[in-house]
Amino acid sequence: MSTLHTVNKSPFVNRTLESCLNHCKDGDAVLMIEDGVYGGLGGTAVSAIVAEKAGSVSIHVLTPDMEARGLSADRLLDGITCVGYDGFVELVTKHDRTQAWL
Amino acid sequence: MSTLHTVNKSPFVNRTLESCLNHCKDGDAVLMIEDGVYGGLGGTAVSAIVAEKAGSVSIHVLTPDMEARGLSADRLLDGITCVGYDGFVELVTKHDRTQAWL
Amino acid sequence: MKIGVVISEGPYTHEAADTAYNFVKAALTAGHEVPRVFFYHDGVNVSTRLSVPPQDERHIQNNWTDLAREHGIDLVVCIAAAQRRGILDRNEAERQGKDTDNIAEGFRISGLGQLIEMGIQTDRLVMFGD
Amino acid sequence: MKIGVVISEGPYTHEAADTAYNFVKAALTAGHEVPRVFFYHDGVNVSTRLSVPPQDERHIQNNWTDLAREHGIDLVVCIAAAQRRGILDRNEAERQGKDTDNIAEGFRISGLGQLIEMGIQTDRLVMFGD
Amino acid sequence: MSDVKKFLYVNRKAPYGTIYALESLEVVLIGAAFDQDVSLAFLDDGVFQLTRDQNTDGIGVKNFSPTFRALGDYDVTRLYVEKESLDERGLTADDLQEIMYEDEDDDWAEKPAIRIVSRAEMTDIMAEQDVILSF
Amino acid sequence: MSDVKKFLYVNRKAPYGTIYALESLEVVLIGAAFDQDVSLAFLDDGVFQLTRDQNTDGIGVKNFSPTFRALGDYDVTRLYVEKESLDERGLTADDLQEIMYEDEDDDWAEKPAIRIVSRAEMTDIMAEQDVILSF
Repeated sequence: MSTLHTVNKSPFVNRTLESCLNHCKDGDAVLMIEDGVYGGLGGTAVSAIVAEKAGSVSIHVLTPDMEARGLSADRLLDGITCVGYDGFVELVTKHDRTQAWL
Repeated sequence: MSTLHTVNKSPFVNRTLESCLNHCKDGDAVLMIEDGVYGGLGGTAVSAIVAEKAGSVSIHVLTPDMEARGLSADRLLDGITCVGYDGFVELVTKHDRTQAWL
Repeated sequence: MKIGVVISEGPYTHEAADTAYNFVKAALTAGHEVPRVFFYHDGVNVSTRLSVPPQDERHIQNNWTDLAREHGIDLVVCIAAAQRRGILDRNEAERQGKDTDNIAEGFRISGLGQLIEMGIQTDRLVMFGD
Repeated sequence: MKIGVVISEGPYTHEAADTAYNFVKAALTAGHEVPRVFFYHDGVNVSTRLSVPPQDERHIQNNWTDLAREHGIDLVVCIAAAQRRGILDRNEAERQGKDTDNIAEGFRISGLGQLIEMGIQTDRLVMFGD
Repeated sequence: MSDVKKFLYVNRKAPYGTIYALESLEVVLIGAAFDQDVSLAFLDDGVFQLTRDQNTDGIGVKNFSPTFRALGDYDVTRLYVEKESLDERGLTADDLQEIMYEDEDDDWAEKPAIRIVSRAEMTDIMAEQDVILSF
Repeated sequence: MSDVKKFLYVNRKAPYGTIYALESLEVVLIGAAFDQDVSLAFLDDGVFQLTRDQNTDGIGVKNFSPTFRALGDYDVTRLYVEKESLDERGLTADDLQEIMYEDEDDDWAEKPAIRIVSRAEMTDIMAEQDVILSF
């Protein structure tokens, strides 16, 4: 049994990503969408807290939201996976529930 | 010449109060309104950054928003002033411009 | 799988209605069923037929109306949230003594029970909001 | 003093329209002038006449309509923001081929120039939003 | 799967500044009629929804906090409140309203509906649910 | 007071997730007709509005970032970008679009409109304004 968590807020402004990561269990997945994709960037003020969790939790970013914001995949932290809307659907079905961190 | 800054977001979720305080000049005023009033509380995870600024900048909270949220004035940090909507208007007219930290 | 979707923010103002739209299309393409989309909070504003976005922007309400028609999706707008925000169908307009309604084709106004029912009857619930 | 006011969020959803209302009343009581309130972003949704909040809640649109009538406040709704969100007056509805309008008494739809003009002509500008 | 699903309402936002807290409560009240297994979670700024002595006369907005005390009548008897969220905000359990319910399995004894839990416990509660509604 | 006021548009939000960035730009374009002294400030997540290579095809939303490059034609020639905000986000000036304008006071020489400033400088710029519009 595992959960897909979605985060749609920028971690530089809003502490929601932090709260989400604090409530993940091993084997859960986090998908960053909309302004949440900034949370996947390397070399930022919040990269460390994401990198720390990236081992026990699988972390994904939504590619179309990355591209809209001019961010290429090579800016992402190691271990983060890019998915499209089809991958989003797969994550939803693969995990037992989805929790939106609104 | 001085500025009235208004902040309407909870500092526990959103870093806007922090950004506002980082852009205040000596003699400016900060008014916490709506969910921003939580920023005036003592003994919290963000009290220190507010207390540090409370000398050079005058800090106010909007009483009706405090009361709505069940917060009494004795929970506020030292040096913070309570004002009503009339005091809000006075702050607006007394300072040369108002900057809303939306 | 049956996937239920909730949209909690208004069109254009927030990306939620766009992300949900792209998600639902992908779910349908993958062979899943999306029996219902529930519009709550400012999400109810997606359902107005009076929206006139600039020609070079997407038409969010039309997109939903078309998708629902094509795939038989039940687009439910919460009545309590809709009343506060000025979204009415003909029945509601008459009942409230208003001179007009403004809901678009393909959307229907109903109660919050439809949200709970969707939670019970679907395999997954996905929320889009702020 | 002349104080201009901007409201950037929708009614009920966000406290902005309430805070602005209480602020404007206090400004008028203190003898200041509030020549115009400009509604932008989701703030345009304050102006719908179709809102039907529960009996025991405040009626935000009515409050603004009444205050504006009493004090001669110019309530201006941004046309570009209004079009996206489905707020129309009769002229706009006809021009866009829509079967109805939904704007309330006391509000008028106009361009963003009215916001800039307000900034130029008032002594202070106060924004309420999210 | 049984006919009864576990529903969790997650409340993370402060009251009055935005409508989410009020409209969340409206879902809880309607949802109570569906005989599901319902819990409420309050974390982050959501804990502010439960403070005592809310008085909204000054802002002209309806005070909905008394409604929480009626939840017991709707058989909503579990309100989980995260301790770490209280601590960060300088709050203790004493700052929250008293919300009681009558336990039908214990001869209708009056019991507190609010249960203060740790972040780790909250994480476990979330992971046990079938449906999570976020406000 | 002179007839010309100093207007500052403060942009603190990321593009596309919400509409504020786009609707801010719409005000700037209209406001340009009023012959005021106009500057734009980008700080906090607002700096993300100016990134290069934005491509919104995948989300189905209009890409408005090319409009920034047209600001020079509207005599909007000062876009202040806060260095600390870039740093926190792992960005440098090279990650931002090139936005040029022709300086009429310098024989129409092409110059960059984006000026990277420190937080202290941004604070000073804000304190010099007559009207501050926040988005």
